[in-house]
Amino acid sequence: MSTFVDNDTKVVVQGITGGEGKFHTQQMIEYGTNVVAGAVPGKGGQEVEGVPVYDTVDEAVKEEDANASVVFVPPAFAGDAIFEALDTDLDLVVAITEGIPTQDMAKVNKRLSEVDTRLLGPNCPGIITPGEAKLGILPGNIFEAGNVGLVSRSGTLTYQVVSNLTERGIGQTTAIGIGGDPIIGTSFVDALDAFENDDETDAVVMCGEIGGEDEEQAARFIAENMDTPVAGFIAGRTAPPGKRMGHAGAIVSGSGTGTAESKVNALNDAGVPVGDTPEEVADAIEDFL
Amino acid sequence: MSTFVDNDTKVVVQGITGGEGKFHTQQMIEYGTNVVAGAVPGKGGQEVEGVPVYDTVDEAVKEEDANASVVFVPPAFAGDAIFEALDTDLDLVVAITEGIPTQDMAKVNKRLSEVDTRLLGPNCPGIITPGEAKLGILPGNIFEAGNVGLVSRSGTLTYQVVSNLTERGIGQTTAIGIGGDPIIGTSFVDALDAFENDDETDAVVMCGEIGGEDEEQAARFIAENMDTPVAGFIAGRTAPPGKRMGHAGAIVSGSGTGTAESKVNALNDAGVPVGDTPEEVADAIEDFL
Amino acid sequence: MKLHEYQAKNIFADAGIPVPESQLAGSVEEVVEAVGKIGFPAAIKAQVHVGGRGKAGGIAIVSDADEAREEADRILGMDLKGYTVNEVLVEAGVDFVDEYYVGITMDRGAGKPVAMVSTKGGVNIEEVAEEDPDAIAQEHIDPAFGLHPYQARKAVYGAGVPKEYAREVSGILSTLYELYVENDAADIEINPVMITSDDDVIAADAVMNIDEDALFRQPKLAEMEKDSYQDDLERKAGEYGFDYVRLSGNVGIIGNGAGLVMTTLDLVDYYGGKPANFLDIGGGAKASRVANALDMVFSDENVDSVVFNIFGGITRGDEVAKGINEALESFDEIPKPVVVRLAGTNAKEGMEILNTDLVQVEGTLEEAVQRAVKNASEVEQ
Amino acid sequence: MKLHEYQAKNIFADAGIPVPESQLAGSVEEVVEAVGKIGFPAAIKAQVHVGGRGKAGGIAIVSDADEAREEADRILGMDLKGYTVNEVLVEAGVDFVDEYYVGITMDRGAGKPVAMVSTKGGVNIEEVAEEDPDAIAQEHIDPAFGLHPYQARKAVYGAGVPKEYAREVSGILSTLYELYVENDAADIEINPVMITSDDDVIAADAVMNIDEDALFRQPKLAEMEKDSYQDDLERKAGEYGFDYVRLSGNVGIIGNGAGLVMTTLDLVDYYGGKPANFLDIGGGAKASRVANALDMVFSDENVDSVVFNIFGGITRGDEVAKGINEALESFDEIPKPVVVRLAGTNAKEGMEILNTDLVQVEGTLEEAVQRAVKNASEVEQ
Repeated sequence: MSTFVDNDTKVVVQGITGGEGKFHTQQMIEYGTNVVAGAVPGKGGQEVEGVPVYDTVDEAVKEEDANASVVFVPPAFAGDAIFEALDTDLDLVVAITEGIPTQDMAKVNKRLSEVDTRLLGPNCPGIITPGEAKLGILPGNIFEAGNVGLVSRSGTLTYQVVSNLTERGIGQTTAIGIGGDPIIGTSFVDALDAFENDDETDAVVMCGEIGGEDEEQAARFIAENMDTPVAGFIAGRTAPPGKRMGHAGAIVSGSGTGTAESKVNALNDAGVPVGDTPEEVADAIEDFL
Repeated sequence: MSTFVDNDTKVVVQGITGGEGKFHTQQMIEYGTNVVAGAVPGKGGQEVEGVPVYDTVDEAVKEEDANASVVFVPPAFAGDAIFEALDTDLDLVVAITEGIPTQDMAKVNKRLSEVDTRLLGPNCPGIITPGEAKLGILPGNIFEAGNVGLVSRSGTLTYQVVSNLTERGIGQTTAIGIGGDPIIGTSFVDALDAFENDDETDAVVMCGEIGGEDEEQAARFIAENMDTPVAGFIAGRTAPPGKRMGHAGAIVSGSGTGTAESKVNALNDAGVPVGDTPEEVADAIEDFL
Repeated sequence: MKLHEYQAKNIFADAGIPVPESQLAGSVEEVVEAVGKIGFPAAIKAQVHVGGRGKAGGIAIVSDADEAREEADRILGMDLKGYTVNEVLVEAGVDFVDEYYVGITMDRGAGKPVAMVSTKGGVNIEEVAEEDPDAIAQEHIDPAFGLHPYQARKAVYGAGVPKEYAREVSGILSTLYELYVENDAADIEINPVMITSDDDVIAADAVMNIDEDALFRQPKLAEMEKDSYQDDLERKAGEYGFDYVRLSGNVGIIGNGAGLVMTTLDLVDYYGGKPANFLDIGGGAKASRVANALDMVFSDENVDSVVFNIFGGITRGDEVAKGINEALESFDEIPKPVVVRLAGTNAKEGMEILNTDLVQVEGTLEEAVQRAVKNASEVEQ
Repeated sequence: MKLHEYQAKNIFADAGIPVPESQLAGSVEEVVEAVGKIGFPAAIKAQVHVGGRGKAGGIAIVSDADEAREEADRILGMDLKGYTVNEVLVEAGVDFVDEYYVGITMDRGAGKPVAMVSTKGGVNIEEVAEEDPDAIAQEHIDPAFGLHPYQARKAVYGAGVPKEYAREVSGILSTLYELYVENDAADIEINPVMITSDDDVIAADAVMNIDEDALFRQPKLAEMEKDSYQDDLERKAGEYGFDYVRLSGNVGIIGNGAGLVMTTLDLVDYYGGKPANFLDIGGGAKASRVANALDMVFSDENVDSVVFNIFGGITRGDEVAKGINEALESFDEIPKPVVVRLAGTNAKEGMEILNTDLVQVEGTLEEAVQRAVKNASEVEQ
């Protein structure tokens, strides 16, 4: 079993005619993802990488029967693009865009509570089920099918940890980038819950970082609800308070909430080993298997 | 059984310190209604008709355990007052206020879809279960307990029809004013459904009027779902198109929707006799019983 | 409350929606001056609250000054479906290749606004809705979020607006929704949006109806209300704060509560009479208000007979009786026969106060209406 | 992005929130001139992005011109927690009887803004939150509807604000929310709202942080961004468009992706070094961007050693290698030793291009960091 995406996922790419959209559409198709349509206002009727483009997501979904979208739309228009996707009854929307204003995302978050669609991101590298499908910008070649689930707030850190695993011959069921923004659709808990319910996932890597309290919530969830073993990593131990460390969500508040220490402690208390280096995370996973 | 309100209903009056609020609080208490609190910003700590006043509905509900509110707040602030009531988990909110801007009510309508509270009105005379409780401005003395349910978009027309019934010795289970505005909380269908499920209601009077398509929907509902007999009345047969006949909702559109003819036909088609005069409505009900 | 085309266009133009160059004119000379500035062809459009002005002769296209003078003379002062034309909008003629419809209204059933776009503009949109509903793309608007840009695009593409105009038309639709909210509009529409031969997109007409219940927070629009009355009686009703609608019959009707007043009108008709008006004095009316209502109805020269129907809830019968007495006692002779029916709160006290020398009293609604109808028919003979 | 107190107060005042009379001053003479206008007592407040300015000596209350001159001379140019004070706000002293807190921030966990009111103002609100959380009334805001007036009242009454000030304080809270939305604020607060001895309600301080991701649609605020940098390096990073944070160590760090760069910092610390900065070149960086990053880090005089850690996803190893070569080949002598680790997309191609005469190459993240830490410690010795 795979989580959220598989061979049957039919993808519409929002912003397919832009540089990034075009490049990653080609990469996704090459990986084997079933990209069925693109959606860009005013570009309906064109083709990109052999994929038909429509003016609206609605049309793309109706004509090509898509059930997921990937959003490569620039930040100023991405909130609207996500709203558009959420209006079409898709199963999954993956928002790659970085830099969407937080207040736009608060509105999206409200809308999410009214629909059944799952949102990944924004500001995330996407999701990959190795050998089946990838939705987003993850470099497919570093992944390998296997029995470890991975969920992360960061893109390149994910690649780092995955390569540490793959080099040891440890493959992945699904790797899920939940995004580095303060307000995101799918949380650690949602992803962990999915892995817990996936028979093929025998262990999980969770890569957190400073800011917010998602990792602390995840720790509680792991302690109370998970049998599948989890190993953790927390980035940002050396981050000073009040400074945004790249990700809009990676910030230790002036009052000292959102620290790496708090997250590491919470995970340790939940019985989750937290690596000091990516290698140590791979060690812990190897021990589990 | 009674519908929506009874002896156990505990009422908070929003706007209790205003002229209308004060007068009708006294009238409601005199009728036997369990008015437990008032809510007016800045007037917390006062008493009106022996009822304690709070600054917020939230406080009134928490302190006095109210489960219903009646809104006598002026139109400019009534939308906010309804939102406030809907935030406190009440069973019922009765909005008497006439003249609330329609766009305010569209927002309230959205909020209604998110909560479990029932709204009656706005621009309605309220609701009465004779002998038990009245919430609103209906003159209690013309009602009598009995076995006929009544639902109406208009206040004084309700009084007219009720007096036609009471004069013949026909009493009422509950009389529900749903309000004369274009956007209202409880519809004809909601009220008819409640009467259909009330064992003590043996017949129902439904007083509609021009504008909108609520009566047509009610006719379909009656045909498909009701065993309890219904008699109808439709006001506004002589209204010219495009003119607002007092009620904001009583308007036949320029394109000819919302006419009395359409409503009368729909009801007749559903087997509902529609009186040409209020007396004829009473005749029909008498025939049913 | 309806705005005039020129008022709506001013609001549109201020919001950045392109409209033709235009000038308001109240006399033939002003029209001639205006076309002199604007050039030819020009349109002369009657500013009255009537649909289908074109068919009714309220719009003329003129191609020189003489024609402008002639048409201005014809249109200014003309009677257009009961409205006298006092002002015309003189507007630059637009050479168009296509006409669309865009509008926003409240969908009562859904309890939310709906945006509509059609490429079948320039004709009665209600007819399009009936004959070819698919030609109108609709998007319901969540009033908490407002009209999302993607919805405006979806409606525009869904209606089949060609790509080269889609951005501008969807921009206009988004602006319309902003204006709809800012101005507490009940309806707002442009029919037609014209595509000119130069590929410009322009609002050739403008309709804006304002929610009367929101005028308290729309002071500028409330100012325009005085231009929106059809005649002096409507203006008077506005000043008195009555819900009033003038009709063409001869039985004047006064009552409390919209549903009951409508019912009274219906019964007048049912018993063979013709209602002259709808007049709701509202809840809890005091004596002075009652007197004002009688003044209103007596001022209507068509009225031959009056019926006063009150079922008191908040309204008290004694106050009503006092008001009737005051109003009628000021006359040497009662102008029109008045039938009174009082029921509900303090009806008994009212009946005791009422000066029955001046009015006819009936016990039921049906009897009161029948008597008033009879009175009217006797005057007619 | 933090606004200065005076910038936030200007925005507040424009929105109708009462603020003390004040004037910005950049020199002792300007301060003396300002107090001359404003009168005494007056406050002289350092305009730097630092909390707890008062305790740190950045605020003085002065009662005559001599004192003003003395304190202005002391504060202007002083170092306040690493920030140099270039400007002070000279403000009329407020004789207050009570101090409240009002603020709005984003509750990340709830995914919606939250409004907060407390009668324990004038002190660090985070401490209040910890010691006496009930003293802060909170109302979550549905971003689709905005802050309802009843919510503002509920927060104000819930916090125990006395009735006589409730209307004004809840009005201020509602205005704050409008400003929060209009300006794409991340946080907005007034601490304290002062109740003066004349019963006036006044915003004595003002904090406004802006969502940097929204600056594209806040041109006026984007203009203020240039005042918000701590030093020249931060300004340079802003111009280059890098996510950059300066730290106090000596190992310069460049990488791609926030999580991986943070991890690189953490590993420098883990292996006994001290990170000098966070610098994320972002995804898909071209050679010129890589060169700019090196320029940034070399410009930091504290840096003794550099580690370049790239895991290519969108970013291509060959582009990175080209950038490194270009930047380093322009030097006669490499200013600081640079360790490079390239993995992921086109890493192999990158390794082939990379001029290994100029850099040290390592195969893993851990090795690269250890080497850079070693380099730095060698320079130190």
